[in-house]
Amino acid sequence: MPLDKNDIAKRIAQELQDGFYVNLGIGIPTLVANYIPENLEIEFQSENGVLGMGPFPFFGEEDADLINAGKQTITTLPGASFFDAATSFGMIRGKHIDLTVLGAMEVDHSGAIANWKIPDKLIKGMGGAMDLVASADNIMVAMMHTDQNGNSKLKTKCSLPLTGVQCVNRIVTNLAVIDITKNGFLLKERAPDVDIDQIIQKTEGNLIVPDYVKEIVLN
Amino acid sequence: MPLDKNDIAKRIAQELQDGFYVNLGIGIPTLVANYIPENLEIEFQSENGVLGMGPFPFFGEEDADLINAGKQTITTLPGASFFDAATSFGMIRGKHIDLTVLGAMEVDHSGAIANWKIPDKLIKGMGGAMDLVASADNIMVAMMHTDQNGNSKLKTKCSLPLTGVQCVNRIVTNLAVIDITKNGFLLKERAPDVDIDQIIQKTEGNLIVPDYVKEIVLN
Amino acid sequence: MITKTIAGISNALEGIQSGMTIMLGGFGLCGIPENLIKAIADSSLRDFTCISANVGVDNFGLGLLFKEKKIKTMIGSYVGENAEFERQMLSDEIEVILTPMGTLAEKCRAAQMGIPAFYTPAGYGTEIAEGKEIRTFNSKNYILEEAYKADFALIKAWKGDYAGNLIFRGTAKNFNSIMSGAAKTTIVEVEELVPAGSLDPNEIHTPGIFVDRIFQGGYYEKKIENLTNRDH
Amino acid sequence: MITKTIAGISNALEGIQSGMTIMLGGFGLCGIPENLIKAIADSSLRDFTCISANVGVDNFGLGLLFKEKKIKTMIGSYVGENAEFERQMLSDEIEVILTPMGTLAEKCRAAQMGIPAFYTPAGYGTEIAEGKEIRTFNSKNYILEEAYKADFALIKAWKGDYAGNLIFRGTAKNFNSIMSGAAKTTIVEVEELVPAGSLDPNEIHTPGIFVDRIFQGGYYEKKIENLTNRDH
Repeated sequence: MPLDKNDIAKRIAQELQDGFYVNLGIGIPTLVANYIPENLEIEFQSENGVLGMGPFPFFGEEDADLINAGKQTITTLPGASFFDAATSFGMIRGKHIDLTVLGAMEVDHSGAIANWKIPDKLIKGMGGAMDLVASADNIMVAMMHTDQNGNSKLKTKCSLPLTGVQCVNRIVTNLAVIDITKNGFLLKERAPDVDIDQIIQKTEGNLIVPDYVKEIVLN
Repeated sequence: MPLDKNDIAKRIAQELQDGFYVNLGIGIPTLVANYIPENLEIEFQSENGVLGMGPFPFFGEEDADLINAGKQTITTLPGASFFDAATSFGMIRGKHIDLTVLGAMEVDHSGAIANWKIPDKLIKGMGGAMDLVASADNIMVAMMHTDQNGNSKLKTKCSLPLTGVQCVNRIVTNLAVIDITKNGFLLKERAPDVDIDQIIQKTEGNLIVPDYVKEIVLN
Repeated sequence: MITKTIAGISNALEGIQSGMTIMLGGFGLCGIPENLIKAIADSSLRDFTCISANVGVDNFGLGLLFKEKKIKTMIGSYVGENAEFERQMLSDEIEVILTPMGTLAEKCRAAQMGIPAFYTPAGYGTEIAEGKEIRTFNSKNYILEEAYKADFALIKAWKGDYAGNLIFRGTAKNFNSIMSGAAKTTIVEVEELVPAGSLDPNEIHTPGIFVDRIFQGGYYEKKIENLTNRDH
Repeated sequence: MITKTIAGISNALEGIQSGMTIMLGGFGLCGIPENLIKAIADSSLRDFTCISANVGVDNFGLGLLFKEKKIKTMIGSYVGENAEFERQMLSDEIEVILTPMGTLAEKCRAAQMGIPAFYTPAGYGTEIAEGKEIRTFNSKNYILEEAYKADFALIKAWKGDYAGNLIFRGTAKNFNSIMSGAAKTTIVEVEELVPAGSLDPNEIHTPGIFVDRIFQGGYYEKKIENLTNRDH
């Protein structure tokens, strides 16, 4: 059974390590915050200028001066801090963030990612995504394996305008966990009961399939 | 009669304008703070990270966390702020400081200044002086006209390692007020009762002397 | 102490002319100079080049300037929340220059701090890098980016004093502190204006030297763009 | 919350090895990491490259490291207050690299913020510019300067919390805030260490993400280098 969006977030959450500072992009990545393993010390950064984000506020407790990069109202946890955008992106550029999770329109063999523009159709802007992917050592993509038309979002070569090159390390989709290697995509894990042939069929480009591919285990 | 050091500071203080942010170097420049014309709003910056410096503290009121760039204990005035050294030099580099007053070992025809090093003899370091002279539009030098051996500190060309080039606008010495022009030194004012011939004789290089040279007036 | 106070919004816009380049602090609707934006929207001024991270929503924030067609060129980073802006962009009524948000932030900070140019990795290998110098430091590729040049910066702070010292609140600091002093003239509106000496010099986020004019805004709506609550 | 506290000075120096490059916050004797400096002076470690604005005085601050001949290369800006340092410099016992102070500050900040290099006007036309790239922006000449690379940063703050958030006091902020996170590992000593949540997130000068280890210093002398009073 393929993963749903919350399952993808749960699987990504398994990548968290104690003491990680994490930046979560808009969409599926945001859900990762709901599945932090207990006993791990994790802090979430938002690039508009906050470290130590907590859950959304209860109704009536929202504050117009407290938002995340998705413009959602937030709260902060003990140990939080506020700062300007230059400092915020300094944290990102200076590799102080341990894990960045982003959504994507396309990811390719070389680790390039496209997630900010569809020429003549959709121009939302790159926001902080270009800074994040160019800077962080540990970039993970959380996305559906295929687009609405069933086409693979994993590509031999991205067709859309790029957000960054040689940056993605790992992709978690509804079907699989796939690493970027110098020989292309490497299948690491498959969703429970999802057939490897189905993954191969829905993946454009070279997918390296080891002899044994473990099943994704969700808690 | 030539000016003394306090007189030089008094003359420099006449250059202050309402609303000026001022950075004063070590030595004679520091004395300028004692002669601010009444009714002028002036703020003093020190490059170690304070704006709005006040007078030295009374005995017993000094604070080890409150010093100026000369490591002297200071106080602050209402409206003061503290900041890090990158911000402090950002103020300087970003031309937010309206007037910089520095001491000098040598100043030459082209507006070059040397004030940080005598090879094999004295190496104190440039501190903030290179940032100040390279950045500010309005650089004034306060110094004695000649060195301890009676040699002119105004030069055709600086012989000591430079602090900056084409930066000094005006020099106030114990003998005269001299501007830097593209043709060399221009005598603007002479100390009371000091003979123009004496100034010419004690100044190396081309000193342009207008028909009328007014006398420095101190309050 | 150097006083930066002005009487209010009526004097605030002095010197702003059509066609100028204007930086605006804020992120979406958070920490935006509401009163200054409204005053410009109501004025006869037009054809601005605006530098701002986002573009507001249809009827608030920078959106008011798009609605009144005040903006000729928009330099920003994320523009996904404003239908009127999108319409003007797709119909080529406005020129849009998109910049990675961290690069935008650093270009403001560079202008403020007198750094003419710097290298950043953001956008290497993408269309953002086209026509720009690429350079390798420690085996990594970077793009040369230059400081912005702007005529006015419009800033919103929480508290300010007569000397122009500013304190921001929460995530409303965002681009406000780094745009202060990044333009030839910086105009700040605050929710609360206090006498100099009322603020602890240790708690000041932006020293008054980066500010040219300061006034207390008449009214703050402080709209929320994306209200998100959790269940009890 | 991510905890950065360590038991104390005994654990603080873990990983520091002879020959490493170390940044030290402080300006003269103001805001220096007293306890860390003493611990290094008392250790068997040596041959450091030190990056610091000043060099302390003969018997305090960085002076303690010169006295114990711990420093092989000194990267600094103003070195005029330390006779032992001057003796070692003039007799070529140590290598000294002098840098304009604003450039030194910005090179720290660049390392902290992931900017590999930037342009600055300081030192153009002087021996500081020798061998460096010169470039003209808007008819003014600038020098290319690169970010520092350091192994450890030794920092002193006034207050800190368990999450590593720092607050400085007065002019003791100086190079401390911009060296935090500018080295591979940042060690901070504070006068007062408080639980996370005790500090107002709006008043934090340096977020804990820039800090790796934090502890409360055992004792602070806070010597004054140049006591200057006025008459009553």
